Amino acid sequence: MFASILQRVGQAVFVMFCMTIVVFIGMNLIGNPIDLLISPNATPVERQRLIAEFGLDQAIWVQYWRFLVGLAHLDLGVSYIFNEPALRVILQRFPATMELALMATFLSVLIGVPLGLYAGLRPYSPVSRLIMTSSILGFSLPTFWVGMMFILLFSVQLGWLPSSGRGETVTVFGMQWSFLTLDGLSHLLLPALNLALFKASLILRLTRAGVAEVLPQDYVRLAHAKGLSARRVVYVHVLKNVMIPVVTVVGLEFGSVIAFSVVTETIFAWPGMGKLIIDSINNLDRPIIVAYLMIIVLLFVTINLVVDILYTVLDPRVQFSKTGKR
Amino acid sequence: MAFSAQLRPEETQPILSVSGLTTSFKVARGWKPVVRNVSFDIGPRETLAVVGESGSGKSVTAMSIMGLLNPRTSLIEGEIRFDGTSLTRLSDAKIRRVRGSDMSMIFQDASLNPVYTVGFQLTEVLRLKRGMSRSQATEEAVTLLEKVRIPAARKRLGDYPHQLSGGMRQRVAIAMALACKPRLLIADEPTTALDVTIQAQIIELIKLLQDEEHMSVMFITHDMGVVAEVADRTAVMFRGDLVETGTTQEIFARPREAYTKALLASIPRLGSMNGTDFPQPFELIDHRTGEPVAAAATPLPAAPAGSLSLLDVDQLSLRFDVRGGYLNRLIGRVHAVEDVSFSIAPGETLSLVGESGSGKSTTARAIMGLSSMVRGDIRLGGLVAAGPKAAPRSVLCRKQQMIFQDPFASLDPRFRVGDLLAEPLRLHLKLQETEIEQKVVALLRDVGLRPDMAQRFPHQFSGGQRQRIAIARALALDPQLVVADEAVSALDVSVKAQVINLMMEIQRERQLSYLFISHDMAVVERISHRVAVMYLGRIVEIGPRRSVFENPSHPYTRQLMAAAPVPDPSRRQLRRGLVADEIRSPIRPKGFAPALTRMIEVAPDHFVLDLPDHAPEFP
Amino acid sequence: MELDRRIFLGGMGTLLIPTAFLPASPAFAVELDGTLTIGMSTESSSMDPHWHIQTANSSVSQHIFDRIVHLDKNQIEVPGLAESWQSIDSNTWEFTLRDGATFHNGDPVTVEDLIFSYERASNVPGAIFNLRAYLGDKRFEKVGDRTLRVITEHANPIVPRELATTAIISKRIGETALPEDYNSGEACIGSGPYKFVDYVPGQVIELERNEEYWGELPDWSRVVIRPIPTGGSRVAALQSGDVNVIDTVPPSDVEHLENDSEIDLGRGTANRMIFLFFDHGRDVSPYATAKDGSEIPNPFKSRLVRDAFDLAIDKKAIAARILSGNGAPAEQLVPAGIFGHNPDIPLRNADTAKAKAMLEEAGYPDGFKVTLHGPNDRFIRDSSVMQAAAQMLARIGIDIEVDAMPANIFYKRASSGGEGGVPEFSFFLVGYGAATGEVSAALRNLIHTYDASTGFGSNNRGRYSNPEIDLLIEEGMATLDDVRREEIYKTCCAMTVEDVAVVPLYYPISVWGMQSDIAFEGRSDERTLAMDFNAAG
Amino acid sequence: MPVDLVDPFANEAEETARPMRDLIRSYFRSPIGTFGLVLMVLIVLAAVFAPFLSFQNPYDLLQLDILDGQLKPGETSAAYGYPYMLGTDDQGRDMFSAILYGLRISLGVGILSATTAALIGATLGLVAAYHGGRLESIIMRLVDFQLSFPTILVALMILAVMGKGIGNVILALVLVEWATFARTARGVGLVESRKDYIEASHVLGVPSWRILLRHLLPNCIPPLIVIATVQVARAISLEATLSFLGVGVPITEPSLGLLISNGYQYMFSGMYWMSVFPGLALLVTIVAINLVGDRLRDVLNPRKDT
Repeated sequence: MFASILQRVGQAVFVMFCMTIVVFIGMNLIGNPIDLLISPNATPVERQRLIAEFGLDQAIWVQYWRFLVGLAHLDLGVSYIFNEPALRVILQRFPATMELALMATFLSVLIGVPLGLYAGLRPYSPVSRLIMTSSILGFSLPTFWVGMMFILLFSVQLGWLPSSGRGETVTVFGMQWSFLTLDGLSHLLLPALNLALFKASLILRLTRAGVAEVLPQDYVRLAHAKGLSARRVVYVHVLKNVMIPVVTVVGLEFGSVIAFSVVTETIFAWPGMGKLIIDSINNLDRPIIVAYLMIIVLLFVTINLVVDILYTVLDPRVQFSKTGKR
Repeated sequence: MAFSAQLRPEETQPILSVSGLTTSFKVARGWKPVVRNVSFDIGPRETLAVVGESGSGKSVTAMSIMGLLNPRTSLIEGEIRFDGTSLTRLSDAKIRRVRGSDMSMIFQDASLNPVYTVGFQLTEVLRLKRGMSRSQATEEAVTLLEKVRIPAARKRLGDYPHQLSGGMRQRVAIAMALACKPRLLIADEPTTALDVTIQAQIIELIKLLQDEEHMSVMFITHDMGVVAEVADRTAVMFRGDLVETGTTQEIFARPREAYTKALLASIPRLGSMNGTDFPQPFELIDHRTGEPVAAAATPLPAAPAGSLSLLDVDQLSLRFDVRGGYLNRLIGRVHAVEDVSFSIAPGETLSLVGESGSGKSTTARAIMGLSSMVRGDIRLGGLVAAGPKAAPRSVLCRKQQMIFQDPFASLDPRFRVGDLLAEPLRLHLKLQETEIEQKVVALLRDVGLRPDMAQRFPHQFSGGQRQRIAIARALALDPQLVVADEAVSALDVSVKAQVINLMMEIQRERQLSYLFISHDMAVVERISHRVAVMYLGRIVEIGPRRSVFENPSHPYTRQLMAAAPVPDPSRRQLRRGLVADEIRSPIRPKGFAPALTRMIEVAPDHFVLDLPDHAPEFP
Repeated sequence: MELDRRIFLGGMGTLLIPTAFLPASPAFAVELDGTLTIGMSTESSSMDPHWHIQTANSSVSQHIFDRIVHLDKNQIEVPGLAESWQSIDSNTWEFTLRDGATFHNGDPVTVEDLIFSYERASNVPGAIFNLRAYLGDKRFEKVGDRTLRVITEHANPIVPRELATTAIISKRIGETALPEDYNSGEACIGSGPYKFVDYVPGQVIELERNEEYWGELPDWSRVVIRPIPTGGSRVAALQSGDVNVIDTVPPSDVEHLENDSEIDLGRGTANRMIFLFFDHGRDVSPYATAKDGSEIPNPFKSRLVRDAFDLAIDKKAIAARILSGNGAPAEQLVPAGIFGHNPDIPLRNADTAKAKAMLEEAGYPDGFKVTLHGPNDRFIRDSSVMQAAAQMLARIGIDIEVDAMPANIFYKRASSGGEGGVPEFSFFLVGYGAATGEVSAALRNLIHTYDASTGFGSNNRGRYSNPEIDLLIEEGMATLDDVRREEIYKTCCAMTVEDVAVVPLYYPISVWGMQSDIAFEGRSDERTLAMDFNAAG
Repeated sequence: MPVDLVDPFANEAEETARPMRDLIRSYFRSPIGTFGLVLMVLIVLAAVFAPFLSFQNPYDLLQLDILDGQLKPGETSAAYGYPYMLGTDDQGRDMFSAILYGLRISLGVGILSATTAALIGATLGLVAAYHGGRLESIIMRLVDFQLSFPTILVALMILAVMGKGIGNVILALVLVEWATFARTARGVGLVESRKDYIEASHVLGVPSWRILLRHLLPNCIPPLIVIATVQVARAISLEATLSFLGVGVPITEPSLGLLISNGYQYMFSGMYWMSVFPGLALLVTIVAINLVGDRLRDVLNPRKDT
């Protein structure tokens, strides 16, 4: 256990390292923020002065070294756009994204598991077929397109739900949360649903596959042979075996939910990290991009770690160290 | 058991009576019957063995009785009465009430739910079926586990299935089955997955419990030996039909049906070779006519004496690291093979016999260069066969070949049989296509297959046929040594016998040498010139078959022979008490220095391992 | 209002796509002294008024911070914190501070505050879009406690305009404040008509009316500014009454919002021009080749070719079709109303045939090949505009390819992507707008020959160079007499058009949408100010 | 020696590697699967023959006329007089033609990237499974790392760094997809290479490369095919998303995704056709492919893994 935690952290550091390098090189290939943001009336001299001020005139490795030094003091640089430490800028938007991702995950489980269970237990019923086919649909619909349609239908056409923004928020632990207010919730619903759709069908299929796999197992036959009631067999003996992989996947997918919030946030103008990163890419706001990536890496590594631990907790068969690589 | 064998079914009315049972499965079009019109009774405290080869429908019968088949895909006709009440007419809920309480079932591989503790699964039954409180249930669970002779029962409650050995799991399953004091226990191949010694223990356990609990047992198996051990009466099934029923004695002594005769004829009987020196094919009987199959059952000649050996294995040792714990460091080693030496003469068959974990297969793989060797050297007619200085494959493969256990896995499903056989020829012999074709045809003939079968794919063949194909492929480059790793274990008895005969036939014709790996003493007795018994990676006893079988000198060898079920009801021997001991694992701590092997010659060429100072390693 | 709904059966069920909408919920009636909620297309990136002087930031800071001089909706100077000003000599200006102007914390606004603000404004560390361009050439002196003297290096007629860009902050607070203190509100203390209440990045900015304001009090006691970048969402928010006002109404929505009885639109032609720029500089231009791709001398050196291009492009069609009213066809550097605009320059009608003839005359009977570069996320419908232009040029036999790229990539290449750090493109779409409402900025930075040392032609990415115009521009910039100066500038404009230095396409028209009970006339500086909106009735 | 007739297996067939015919037959047993396949074929044909099916080359500027811009479906062209059955975009580009051409690009990108990724991934995966040892652990580390990052993000980063363009999009897609193939290939590869027939061929002295190519690979194909189909769909969807976010293909070669996002700005003003029709085209395409993939999964590998 301890071993693989170390290993993970090592991995994470390595990954961050590679990524920062890539980003640095890439960013400076693309362009520099000065040309983008400078006043149209600024003189070339002024332009040069600024470039120098940002150290953008130095060789890329020099800039990188500077960055590393800053990193050593936990300083990821100041955003070119927001005039604030990159880390702070991101963390300000962190709760919003988290809230969205969590809600989405919650919804996807809420939708996926029961349907999957049903489809798995009654594989031949027409309802199950319908469920499975529509799950393919849920698979196929590109998130952004669904988002557009949601807005069109629910906000513009029916006017039931707001189409953008986060609505009223309440501050808890110094963070803004919108799911605590009705208005906020109504703002949260569409984006969350939009984000949840894909995962829901994933979980649905996973659950069904799991059920299909577990049902014929000997221990299920035994459970029947023991004369247990059908519902107990399903909800005690089958369900737990099915849920182990599902939980794992849900955990692992959480990362990708956060990532896909990039799309959803752009469409629903949800003030989270995802939208921030898109804007920052467009503005070449390097400190933000780098910081964002580092945070993401950290996030994912922790997620994977947690999931693994969870996995060992759930499934007695695996010891942690074994699951180290997956 | 003696007395229960006497009381006749008619005297008391049967617990279970099956009449005209026909079970069909749904197929593409309509229903395909897999059990046809089967009728039998089981009296109180009686043991009925239902015996048959795979596909005979014996398990389906059991499932039908328990009502465990999915009604959507299966159809049950006929009458199943349990203690007078008809099960076929009961509602699902009612059946569930009967299940587990009045009749319960154990399966081949003790099928416990991997994610719940033994305790949970045991107490679950007690709580739900016998309405006990948690504490009561726990207590009862302990007593049950003790009843099935599980040491330190209370501690086991917290264990998960994977933490127990196969034998222990099966015991737990039995305990579970006994939880509600059933009157009928259906045991579906309960020992098939287990090693002989364990199998013996489980069989004993079941017999014992039957006496204690006064229950009837329906014992489903493919192993005539087991049948002879346990059954009062026997029902023989073949391809869905009940061929023959009768008391076990009758069946064994005076089989009426051709199939039964054929079956019995093909069973290797331990000790049947006493007094002979050399391997001898089975006298087989055609299952339709009941007439002997025309085949030379004459014993094989001795290996040409004094000729220098073909294969020399000298001080072979193989170890695998076991890692784990923090920073998963090396915490120990599996001493899979420990200081093993033997040699095989041309035309000779040496059998490596032992139970799982004894290292016999590993040895074989090492000889074929399939696993990296740690120490010792292997020479094949002057060539170094394994290790860093080994001769190139292309050379070795023309001298030594191998037959694998699973005929389903050992043939590439995407190749036509012809190509499978031709591949080695094309690769290693400079031959014309025509020559290759001729050779393929010849090979097929040699193993008793029709030449036109070359066009088929493996999946179009039966297990036995595939094993023949595997043999043919092994012979393609006509090697001097063929290593047969459990080559017949996966096959049904009748087929097994035929394949064994085939192998002997080939040996006779080609002066082959076999290294025959098996866990089945009886088979080994049939086929070998010499035998080596392996345990925990060591050879504990090696010598001429006759000498080893007629006076087994190592305690383990004796244990093995004692454990091997004897397919002869009249020779049911009484066994020693039920110590629930398991085969020890060959995992040793990191620094472990194994003792040097000292072999004592107890008879000419008959050696026994002598390790007084390492008693703990052995029973 | 009549609805024309069309049922459309989509793959996933029935979708209703309207051509006109009912507002989702009845719009809240706005009342005097109520709250005004504004949906803004771009978010202010900081509350620090001297940080990145982009429209969004200026809009917000204008509420909280006064300038010494204010520009009205037509970019005309009106008194701000200074009640009056005049030029003493060609290089010296004096501003007289008004009495009674106080900061939100009660401190009076003093000359020290002004000087401090100007010094800070050009020296905010890390501020890329800073005010150095406007303040760099000035020294500030206190002469008497209500008088500020500004000394410029060269004669500079537009000092008031240039100072109008800079927000005035309190010295006492500003000296110690850190950038984040402005976002937290601590240091966000000005003398403007509104006070800082709350700022949640990406979500909301809340302001309350400064009842002690020296000027006329705005109608709204509270102002809430919400960034809603997606055009559709912004419109939806307006219609559903979530917000009372939105800026930059997407062109595609203009039409149906006009039909919406509950929504009014306000327009203002922006002091900004979107145009096509040629590569005047190089003898061989990389993206202008013969149709077979072989190298040819830079065709844009020929005035005829440039003229042909200008004539071929139907600016009216683009303005009407592509921008659907969000742009006015442009004929010169600045729209009417801006100082220096030359009303005598006509807007020519496109004439494909004539253009083709000119091209032939110029020696390109069957045209040539050129790539039109431009940003795809900077101006309204920019990539559509480029395609449309390309379409029209294709008609005169130009083999044209459109390459639109994200602004972040475009601008670097456009200004220094070529060999030796020169501008890369041969023919490209850019825009220019100056905060000082005078054509001088455009002339100085766009038309004047590029000169790194003096800073002339800083935006002259086409490297256009015409010595006569250069001289005129420099003269104009030193002329204090407005009438004379305007004459000079008008000539400059005429000359650039005559020489077809650029192909002016359109002046963006910023369109605001508001609930019909709010009154507003548009502004030409694209800013959205609560002060400009009035509660009707 | 007689053929052993006493053989209960004799008339049972095994699951693995059924001859092609059975596969095909069992595929068409599912109406939905069949429907999907037909649909897919039609779409592919439509894309291939776009130039013949569409009466306008939407990218030949001379054929466009902005006076025809923003026409409703069914309205007729002022300039040319033929009706635009799906309306036009702001450039006066016939949506129907644009969709057909967009389909080409979407499909092209999808298929190209998926196949490339499949080749790279499968090879690495199999090699890892077959070779084992350090090489395996290196490859799989890489895969784990890659998979621990959501595709969209990686693609976004790559494109942010390399700029847009079809080539880069494909590259990005390959980079995010190869790992999936590698993992699957290795999974299957491990299962297969543990089977005796691989060892058997070792014993027969079959050279490693031959074992890898002739024995291992063919037996690992089916699940890979399934993944491949699904990945094509995912690639298309991802490409659309990227284009929508503005980092995808350039406007000169608008894929369906780009058409959608171009039309998006008109959608709220009721000019739904510019966005909805490409959207539907995209949707139908992806659904069709997924239906096929789903069916293939059922047919090819019994053990269902989503």
